[in-house]
Amino acid sequence: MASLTNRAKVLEQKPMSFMERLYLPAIFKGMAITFKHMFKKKATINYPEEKRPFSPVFRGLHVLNRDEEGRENCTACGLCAVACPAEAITMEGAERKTSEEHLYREEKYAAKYEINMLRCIFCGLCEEACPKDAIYMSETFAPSNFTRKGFIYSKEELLIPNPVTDKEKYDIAKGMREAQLKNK
Amino acid sequence: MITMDLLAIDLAYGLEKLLLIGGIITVSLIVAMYTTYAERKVAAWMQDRRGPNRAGPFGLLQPVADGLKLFFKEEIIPLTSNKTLFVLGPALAMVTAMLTSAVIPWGSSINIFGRDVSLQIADVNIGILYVFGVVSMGVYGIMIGGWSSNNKFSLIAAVRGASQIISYELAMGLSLIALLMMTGSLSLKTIVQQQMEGGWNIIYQPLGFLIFLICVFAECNRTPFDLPEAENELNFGYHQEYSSMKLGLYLFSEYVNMFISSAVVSTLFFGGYDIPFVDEAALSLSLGANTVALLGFGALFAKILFFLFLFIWVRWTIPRFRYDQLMDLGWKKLIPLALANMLITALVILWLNK
Amino acid sequence: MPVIPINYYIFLSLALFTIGIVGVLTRRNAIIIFMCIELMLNAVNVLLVAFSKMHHVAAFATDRATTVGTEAQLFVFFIMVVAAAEVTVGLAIIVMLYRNIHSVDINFLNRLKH
Amino acid sequence: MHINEILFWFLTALALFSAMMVVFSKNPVHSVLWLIMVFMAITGHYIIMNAQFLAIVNMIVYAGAIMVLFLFVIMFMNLNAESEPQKSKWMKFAAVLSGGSLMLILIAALKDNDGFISSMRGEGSIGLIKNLGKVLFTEYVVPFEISSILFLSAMVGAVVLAKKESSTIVS
Repeated sequence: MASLTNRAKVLEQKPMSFMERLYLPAIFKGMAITFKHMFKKKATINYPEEKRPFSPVFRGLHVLNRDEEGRENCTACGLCAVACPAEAITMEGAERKTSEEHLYREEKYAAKYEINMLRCIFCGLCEEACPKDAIYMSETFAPSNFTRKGFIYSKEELLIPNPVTDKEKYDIAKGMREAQLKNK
Repeated sequence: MITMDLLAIDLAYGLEKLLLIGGIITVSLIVAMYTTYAERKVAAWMQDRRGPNRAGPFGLLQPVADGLKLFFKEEIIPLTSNKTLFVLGPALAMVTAMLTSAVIPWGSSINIFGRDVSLQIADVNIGILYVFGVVSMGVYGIMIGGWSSNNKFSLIAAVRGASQIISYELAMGLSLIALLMMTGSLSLKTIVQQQMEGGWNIIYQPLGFLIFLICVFAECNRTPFDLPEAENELNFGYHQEYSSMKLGLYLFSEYVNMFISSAVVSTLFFGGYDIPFVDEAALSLSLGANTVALLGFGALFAKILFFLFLFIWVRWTIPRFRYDQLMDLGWKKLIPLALANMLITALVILWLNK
Repeated sequence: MPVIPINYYIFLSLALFTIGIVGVLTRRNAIIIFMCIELMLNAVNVLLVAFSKMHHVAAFATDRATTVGTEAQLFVFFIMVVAAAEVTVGLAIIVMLYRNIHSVDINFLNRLKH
Repeated sequence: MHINEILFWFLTALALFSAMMVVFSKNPVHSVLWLIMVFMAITGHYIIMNAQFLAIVNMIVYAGAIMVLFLFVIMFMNLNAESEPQKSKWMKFAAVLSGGSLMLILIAALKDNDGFISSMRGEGSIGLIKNLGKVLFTEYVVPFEISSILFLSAMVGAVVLAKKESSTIVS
C-alpha cells in the first residue's frame, strides 16, 4: 500500500544478537542503574517536620486584608466577583454607620463575603482586580472537609487576624509572605 | 546404670537440639520480619524515596506495627470456602518454609560447658535431597490455599504457582547434580568443609550457580517470576481471599523462604560459614575455636544478607515474565543448559582423574 | 535394643493393600480408583523395604560388610519409577476421558462407544 | 518402649487411618490430601528402617510430584462431594467383605514368620545413597537405562494424549 505522505518510517526489526538474547548484560545494566539510584538525593521530604518552600508566585487560600488599624479594606465593589472566571465569589454590600468607623475603612463594606473553594480555581484574578488591596492569596491550602458546605468560606474565615487586638497572629499571617518576598 | 547414662546424654542432646531449633526459628522469623522492612526501604531508595521512617527510629518498628495490624484485622473465612483446608493452607506454607533450615549448617561447632554443640540441627547425609523434598512439599501450601478459597483467581494463581515450582525444581536439581559430582556428598556440612579447603564452588560452577539462582528466584515466587501473585492479572494471587494473620503467614512464609534459600545458596556455592581469605584452623589457635565459630556464623549471615539484598534488588529492577516466557525459560533454556553443564563437569572430572 | 517383628510390617502392608482393594471396589471415581492403586503399590513397597531390612539384619550378624538387601530397595526404586510413568499416562487418559464424556465415573465409560 | 517402637505404632496408626480416609472421604481433594498423609507416614517408616534414600525419594516422587498431578487434575475437573457418584450400599458391603476376607487369607498365609527388624547402629548402611548408587550403576545399569526409556515414552504418550483433542478440533 502506498503511503500518503512518504513520512512514515519503516521500523527495522533486527533479530537480536546472541549477547542480547542472553539478556544477562541488559539485566546487569539495569541492576547497576537501580543500584546507583540508592545513593541519589531523595526526592521526598519528611512532610510535617520539613516543608517545601512555596514559590513566590504561589496562589493559595484567599485572605481578606485589614489596614494597620485593623479596619477591613474591602468596600464591596464587586470587581473581584466580576473578575472571577469560576464565579466563586458572592458578596453583599452594606453602608457603614458612624459607630463602625473603626471596623471598616470605606463608607461601604461587605456585610457578607463568601468564596466557594470547590469552585475556585486559584487563578488570582480577584487579587489583581481588587482596587483596595483587600483580597490577596496566601500560602495555605484549603484544608479538607467532610461536607460541601464546609468549603464555602465565610467572611469570618477569610479575614486576616486583627493587627490591633491579635497582633501576634496577624504578624504570622502577614510575615510568611513578606519573608518569602524578601528571600527572593 | 548404662541406660540411665544413655538417657542423660540423650536428654542433654535433646535440650541442645531444642535450643538450636528455637534459636534458628527465632532468627529466621526476625530476619524475615526485617526483610519486609528492608524490602520497603530498599525499594524506596531505588526509587529516590525515603521509605518507612515513622515507627521508631528510622522506622525500625515498622515490621512490628505491620504484624500488629495484621493480628488485629478481622478474620474473614469465605462462606463457600473449605474451612479446614482454608486454615491448613497458610500453616503448611509456613511449616514447609521453616523445615528446610534443619539441614543447613549454620556454623561449625561451639564448645559450651565441655560439650561440642554443632550449629546444625541434623547432619543427614542426604541433606540436599531433604531440601528438595521439603521444597516439593511447599507446593501444597499454595495449592490448598488457592483451591479452598473457592475463587477462580485464587485457583488460577495456585495452579500457576504449582506448575512454576514443579517446572523449576527440575532445572534446580539438574544444576545441582554437576555440583554434587564434584563434591561426591549430599551432606551440606561436608560440602562446606570441602569448600573451606578447596575454594568456593562458585569458582568451579559459575553456570550451575546462575541456573540455581534463577531457579531459587522462581521457587520463592519472587519477581521476575512472581506470576502466582501478579496483582494486575490475578488481583492478588492465591492468597486473595485471605485476611488477617492467615494472609500474614502467607506473606511471611515468602520471606522465610527467601531467607532459607539465601542460606542454601550461600552454603552450596559461597562456602557457607567459611570466612573468606582466612585460614580457620590457624585463626582458632589464636582466637579460640568458639570465637572462630561465631565469626563463621557471622560470615554466613553476611552472605545471607547479601543474597536477601539481591532478591530485593532484582525485584525492583526486572519486570515480570509472561507465563509462556517463564515456561519457555524453565523447560527450553535452563534444563538443557543444566544438562550441558552436567556433561561438561563430568567430562572435566573424568579428564582430571585420568 | 528395640526389635520390631517382621510380622507387624506384614500386617501393616496387608492392611494398606486391603484398604486399597476396598477402595477400588467401592468407589466409582476413576481418579480415586487410580489413587487406591497407588496405595496398593506403596503397601508392596513397605513390605519390600521391611524384608530387605530383615535380611540385612540377619546377614549382618555374621558378615559386617554385607550388602544383602540392597536389591530389594532398588526394586522399590524401580517400582516408584514405574508408578511415576504410569501416573503420567494414566492421568492423561483420565483427562481425555473427562473431555469426552464429561465425567470420571467408571460406570459411564460405555458412553465412549457413542 | 523405645522411641522407634513408639514411632512405629504412631506411623502405622497414621498410615491406616489416612488410608481409610482416602477411601471413605467424599471429596476427592480430601482423598488426595489423605493419600499424601499415607505417603508421609510411609516415608516415616522408611526412615525408621534407615532406608534414607527411599524415604526421601518417596517424599519427592510420590508426595511431591505424583500427588500434585492428581491434585491438578481434580482441581481442574472441579469434582466435589456433590458430583461424586456413589455405589449402592450392598455393593459397598460386598466390597468391604471381600477385601476383609482377602486380608484374612493373606494374613493367615503369611503370619508364620520369626524375622525381626532392629535398628542397631552401623547395620543399616544399605539404605544409604552411596551403597544403593553403587549397586544401581553397576549391576542394575541396564534396567536403569530402560526405565529412562520408559519415562521418555510415558512423557511422549502423555503429550500425545493431551494433544489429541486439538487435532480433532482442527479436523
